[in-house]
Amino acid sequence: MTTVLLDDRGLRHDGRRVDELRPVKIEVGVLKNANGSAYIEFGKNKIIAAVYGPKEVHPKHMALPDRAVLRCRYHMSPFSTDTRKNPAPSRREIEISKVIREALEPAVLLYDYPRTAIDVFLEVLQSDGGSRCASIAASSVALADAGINMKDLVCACAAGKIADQVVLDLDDVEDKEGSGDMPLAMMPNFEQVTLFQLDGILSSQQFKQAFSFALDGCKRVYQLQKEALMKKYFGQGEPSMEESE
Amino acid sequence: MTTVLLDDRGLRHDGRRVDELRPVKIEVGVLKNANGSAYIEFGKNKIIAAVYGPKEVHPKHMALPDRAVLRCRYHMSPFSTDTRKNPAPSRREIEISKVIREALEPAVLLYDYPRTAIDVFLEVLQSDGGSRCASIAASSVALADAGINMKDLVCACAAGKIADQVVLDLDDVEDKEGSGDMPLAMMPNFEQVTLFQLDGILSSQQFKQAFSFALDGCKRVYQLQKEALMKKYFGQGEPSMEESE
Amino acid sequence: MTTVLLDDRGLRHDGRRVDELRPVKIEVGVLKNANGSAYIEFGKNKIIAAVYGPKEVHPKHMALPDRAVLRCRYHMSPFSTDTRKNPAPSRREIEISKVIREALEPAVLLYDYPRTAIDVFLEVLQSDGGSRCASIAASSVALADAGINMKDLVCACAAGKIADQVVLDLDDVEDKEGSGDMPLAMMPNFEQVTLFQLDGILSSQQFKQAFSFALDGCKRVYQLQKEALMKKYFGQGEPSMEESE
Amino acid sequence: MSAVKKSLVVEQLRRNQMIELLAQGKRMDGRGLLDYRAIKIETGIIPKASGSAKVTIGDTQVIAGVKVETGTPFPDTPDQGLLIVNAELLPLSSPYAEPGPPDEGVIELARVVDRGIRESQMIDVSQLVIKEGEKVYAVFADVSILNTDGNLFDTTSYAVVAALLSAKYTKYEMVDGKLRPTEVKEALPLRTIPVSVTIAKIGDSIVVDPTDEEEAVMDARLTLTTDSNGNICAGQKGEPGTFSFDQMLSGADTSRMKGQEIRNLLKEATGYTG
Amino acid sequence: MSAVKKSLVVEQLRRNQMIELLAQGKRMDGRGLLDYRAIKIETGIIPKASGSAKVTIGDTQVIAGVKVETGTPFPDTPDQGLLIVNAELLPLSSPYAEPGPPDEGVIELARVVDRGIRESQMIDVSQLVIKEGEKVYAVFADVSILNTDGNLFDTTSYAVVAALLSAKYTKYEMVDGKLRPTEVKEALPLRTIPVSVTIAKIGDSIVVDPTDEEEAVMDARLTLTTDSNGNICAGQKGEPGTFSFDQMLSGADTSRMKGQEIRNLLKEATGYTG
Amino acid sequence: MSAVKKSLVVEQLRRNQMIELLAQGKRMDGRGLLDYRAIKIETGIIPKASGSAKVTIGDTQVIAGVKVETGTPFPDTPDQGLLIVNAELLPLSSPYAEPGPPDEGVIELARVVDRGIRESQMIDVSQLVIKEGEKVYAVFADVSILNTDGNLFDTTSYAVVAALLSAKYTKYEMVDGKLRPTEVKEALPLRTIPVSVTIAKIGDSIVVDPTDEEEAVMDARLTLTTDSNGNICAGQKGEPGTFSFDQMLSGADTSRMKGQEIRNLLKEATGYTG
Repeated sequence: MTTVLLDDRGLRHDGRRVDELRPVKIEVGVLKNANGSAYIEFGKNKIIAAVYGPKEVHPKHMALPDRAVLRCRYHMSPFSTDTRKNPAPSRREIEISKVIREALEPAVLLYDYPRTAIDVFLEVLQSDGGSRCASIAASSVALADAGINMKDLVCACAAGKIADQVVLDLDDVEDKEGSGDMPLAMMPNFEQVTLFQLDGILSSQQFKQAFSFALDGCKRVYQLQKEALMKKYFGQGEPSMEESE
Repeated sequence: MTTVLLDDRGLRHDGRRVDELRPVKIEVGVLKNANGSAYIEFGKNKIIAAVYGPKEVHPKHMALPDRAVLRCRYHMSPFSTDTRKNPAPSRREIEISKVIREALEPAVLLYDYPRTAIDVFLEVLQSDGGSRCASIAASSVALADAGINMKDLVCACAAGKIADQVVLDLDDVEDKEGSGDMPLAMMPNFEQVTLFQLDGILSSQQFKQAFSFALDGCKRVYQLQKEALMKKYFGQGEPSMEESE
Repeated sequence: MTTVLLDDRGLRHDGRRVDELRPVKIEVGVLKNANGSAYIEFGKNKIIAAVYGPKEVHPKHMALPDRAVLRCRYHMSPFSTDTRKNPAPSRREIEISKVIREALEPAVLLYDYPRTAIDVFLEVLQSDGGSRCASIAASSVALADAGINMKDLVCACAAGKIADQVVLDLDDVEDKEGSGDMPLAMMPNFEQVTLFQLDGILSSQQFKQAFSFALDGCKRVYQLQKEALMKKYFGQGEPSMEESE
Repeated sequence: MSAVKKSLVVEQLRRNQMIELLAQGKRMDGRGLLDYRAIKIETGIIPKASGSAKVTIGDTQVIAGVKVETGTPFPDTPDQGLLIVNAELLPLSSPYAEPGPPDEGVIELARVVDRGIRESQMIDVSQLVIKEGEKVYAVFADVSILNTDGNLFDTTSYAVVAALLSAKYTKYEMVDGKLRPTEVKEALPLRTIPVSVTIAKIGDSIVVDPTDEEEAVMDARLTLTTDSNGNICAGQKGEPGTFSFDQMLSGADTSRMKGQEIRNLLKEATGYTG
Repeated sequence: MSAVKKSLVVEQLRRNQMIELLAQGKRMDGRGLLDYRAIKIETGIIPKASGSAKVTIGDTQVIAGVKVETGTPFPDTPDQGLLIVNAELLPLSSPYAEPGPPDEGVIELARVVDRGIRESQMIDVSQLVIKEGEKVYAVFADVSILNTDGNLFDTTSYAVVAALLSAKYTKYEMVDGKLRPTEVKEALPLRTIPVSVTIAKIGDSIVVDPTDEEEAVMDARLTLTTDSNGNICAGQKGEPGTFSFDQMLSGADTSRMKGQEIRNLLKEATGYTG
Repeated sequence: MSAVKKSLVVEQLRRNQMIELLAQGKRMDGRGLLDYRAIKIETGIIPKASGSAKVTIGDTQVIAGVKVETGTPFPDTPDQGLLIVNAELLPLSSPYAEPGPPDEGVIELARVVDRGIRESQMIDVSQLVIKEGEKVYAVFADVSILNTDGNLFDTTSYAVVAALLSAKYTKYEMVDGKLRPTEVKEALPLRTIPVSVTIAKIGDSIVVDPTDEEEAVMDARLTLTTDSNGNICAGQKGEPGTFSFDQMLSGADTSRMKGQEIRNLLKEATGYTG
């Protein structure tokens, strides 16, 4: 039984058009103890981001004299995946923690907080395709919620390839049965790429198209990030984590 | 082949009455290098307790300015169980180490030894039901042997349930085939419970009875602890570890 | 299919006589970053030794006030063995690291370098019988290349037993199918044994003969070590790591 | 596992203040001594899991997810399915939680929650056998602790129980010696609802459902679990303080009484009527 | 993973000096911005391995060894052989490398090299099956890094690719349900030659094949892998700097161009003509 | 692994004093240079184990327990049972022992004891096969070190040997491809009694059975194991000192001589007459 990834009307297995984002929901300030936090649903992804800091560094010799140390931990709950995941961090989680940190770092004004640490913790409660992009989007909002100085939000979205067609924002099914995934993060007001990864074969033309799709997706995520922050700080409505369906 | 846990005469599989303790033997001062030590045989349990301290704390920041840190390690030798036990500490051993430490701590005058550590090491050479109670009894004697100030000895004994009957001091067979085990430790001169755990279904009435049985067992163990210390410090006889059978 | 370890002409499975060494090749200074390095081919063994130091000790409390700390790590690349080796250090590698360190230590003038560390790293790229002896020979040359003061080179060679006959320098086949292996290291100008191990049953007579064979092998390895150092410091020829076959 | 960092002097002052207040039957947050904070139970929040629940008690937030997979039975219980309870104190839950393997406090927590469920015989593991001695169902209950404000033992326990009560799992069949999933989804074979009740002793007072602030100064902790029939089926005393004999026995009464109230909340939230 | 220890002031001075030079199109070692250092590829240096290669780029030295063993396929890909890439930064490679399990930098390195090979579909894993669902070939590519002077990503990648191109493995057959080695030795079923090209951004300049000194001051790193047809098949941006959109797109052109040159070196060194 | 913490000055003074005394043929505790302390061997002290022994040499106390279980043979030795020797320096044994995985000293200890037994061919592992290539007996010899006062190598070795000499294990049979225990209990198939003898070099003197105090200042250690026929079957030099050629050869004579004495003690204690 194979999934029809793209039907004759140009629609994807979940009814989306090639350049359409999955439903995204962002809530700000969902955890009491953290200095800042955000909850994101990005398709079936359900992810919490929490920020602690700026705070003292332990052990002390890890502190930097002129700026803050940004640390990041991306972790999946054992129940987040189709088959139970071992709770110990996998090599994949370690790599993703690293690239997320490097994606956020250009936007954070680390020199405003010398000799401190800023910790970004990500917990994937339910995973779907694109969890690293969703994590970056949530982290960025959580950093803002923690009042950390930033020169821009970092927004993120992947493009990919299914049925030899470049599309926006792969879900789990498309990631698995498709033939390419290209997560991208950027600072929208500086037009700078802060995360880029690619798996899968793209021709020169497809690469350019995927790049353009991903930038476009990033911009839409950016709007949603801003709206979530506005709602918390200027709007109404209580944060909750209920299933959006 | 099922064991008859309680026969028509009210006797248990090893011939004991419901409120009867297994044979207990305690020897004080069995290890040369330790500051205090004790060896206990409690049924088929064979356990050595050793105390090192009060001593310097490493690393230093773990020290407490106003009192000693009490540390405890309960460990089973690989040959102590029916099937060989992996020598790495199991989650069970980590939990038991914690509850034994918390059972001993109320009796130890930690404020007499600021900025130091007191280590209690327990090695189960052969295990039987009730090894944590036997360990507490031995630890308490070893602490006394090390000359550590205490406001009371801590004595310990379990009650349990077999064949829907509350009984004292389960052995391995009864623990496995019975339906409840309730280890208890207390300070006899203060009538305070310092350890309590329960596995298995007890009615309100059974709970009270088990509690009363366990207290009674504790008091008998307390007598044996005192006798062992008397023998070492005021009596005669050389410590040995030979099989008592 | 069993290998004929010793044929009627007294020749071994690879054509060597009982007292014959495998081909040995030593090159000095093969790594750019290390303070000293050497590459050895000893039969099919291919081993790199690198020396870093004298250098600061971390953590500081591990430093010795009056002399250097010598540290040693013997490690096998996963592709070095017939079946892929797990890259994590095995108990065998930990023991060999220890005996190699103890074999080198008597020759190094550690008191010339108080409060420092000298690290010897060994990487077995391809393993054959006698890798610890080859490692010692290479380490000793790498220490000299690093300019570390030594009172002698340490040379090493094993004797062993095949087909009830004492022979020099077992290779992998002989180590596996033979019945005894006795690695030996010594300081040739002091006639002192610095490493000795023995596996396998030797009669009193065989033990003496093996000992004498091994000493003789050591002396030949010593010549090769000296030649390699001479070539680097007084001769010509560029270091390379090509297969010598 | 405490989210309130202990400072010697401050701790002592706070403790004295609290003991004084408790002697008057009052708590810092206005609750009665035997009152729980608001308990919120939501199920089905992780659709990928066989069962899931988020439980909030005050500001303590916990998510439990249950996965039912297939596995090999233990050699000494070839006719029983497996239950594995695991908890993780996520570093995002408090400024004092650290990444890394669970420490002794979290190990104790997971084991106490596990025993409450196991010893109550909540799950009829004999019904979780596909082929005796070879293949059984393995019920993994994993807990992610999201925010800590005291009483992790009860919060975690209720989350696991609610996730189990609401779980549906895929049945497998053996075909030619190989496991094959079927279309059938079933509820777990359940027999009772174990409910833990945790009391803390602070000075001479006994309170239920301690906050982080109360745990920071408490002398001792007692968790007792009762089943639907009011039997006590698991217990654990913790922390280096003591309980008098009377406190132990009246603790048992408290656990039965409060347990029944909370059992009703669990039934309501999960729709479980068994 | 850098062999140049960073000192705040020195780092800043060196960085300024380097940026100035690069603005004039020059590098510290005299290379052009898009020139690689000398690349040396030797194969067959570990006869005990199924395939092996030593690759030297400047002073960076890496050995890859390939072992082809038999194993069990993953449950979700019963019809595919296995590829496992592992790298170790040996403590002898630099004064800053430490013994112990790989850190995040080495894990990233191994995973990026792995993806370059996997995603290019270099190895036809469907041909590495002995018995579907039961026994397949497992291709282990292990890398020992001997000396570091920058650009470990490319050096490691070329070493693994060259080792795979030159590998011969023993065929097994199933006899009465048991695996038995045969006398046949075969090359791996290969389809393309993936080549990674790594560029570094330093200030506003882009260079390929950064040295350790350049990596110590670079803002960001981009590794793009192309296949024999010039398609891009894997990519990874690293380090906490950024690339402009144009830099990304022209990076793709660079990787195609330089990739083709290096692919020819790999063919020459291994004799692979496929 | 030493129970005497080394202080630079004190160590030097003690060493000088000891060397002086040894030059007169005397030791701190009055023994002759080639005398062992009192050796006490007790067997059967852990009835749950297949075999067990407690050995005391001076104040060094060690317990060895042997468990004979069933397992899978190594692929390259399908016709041999398994022997696994493991030692743990318990933290209760000395103020300097730390909990945690064994350090290099304890690993060396366990491996040297293992080799003494393995290389002497004490156990005829070819008789420990239940079904070739599938099921064999696995002999686990675990050692818990209870108190240290030097010469752990010999104490541990004698404890393992005595436990093996006195062990009885349950025979298994294969019924319908499954293992089933029988009622039969048998002694292990033994062929010889390996005995290790450890000598220490202090200054120019050679002593056997060093105490902790002597080990703290010794230059080098040599352990040689002989079998019942007086052959040398295993050896290990340790510590960063050296032995002269003559010392090595006369060490071999010492090990044969003392080994025979101790072999008689082992026979007496275990009743083994083979």
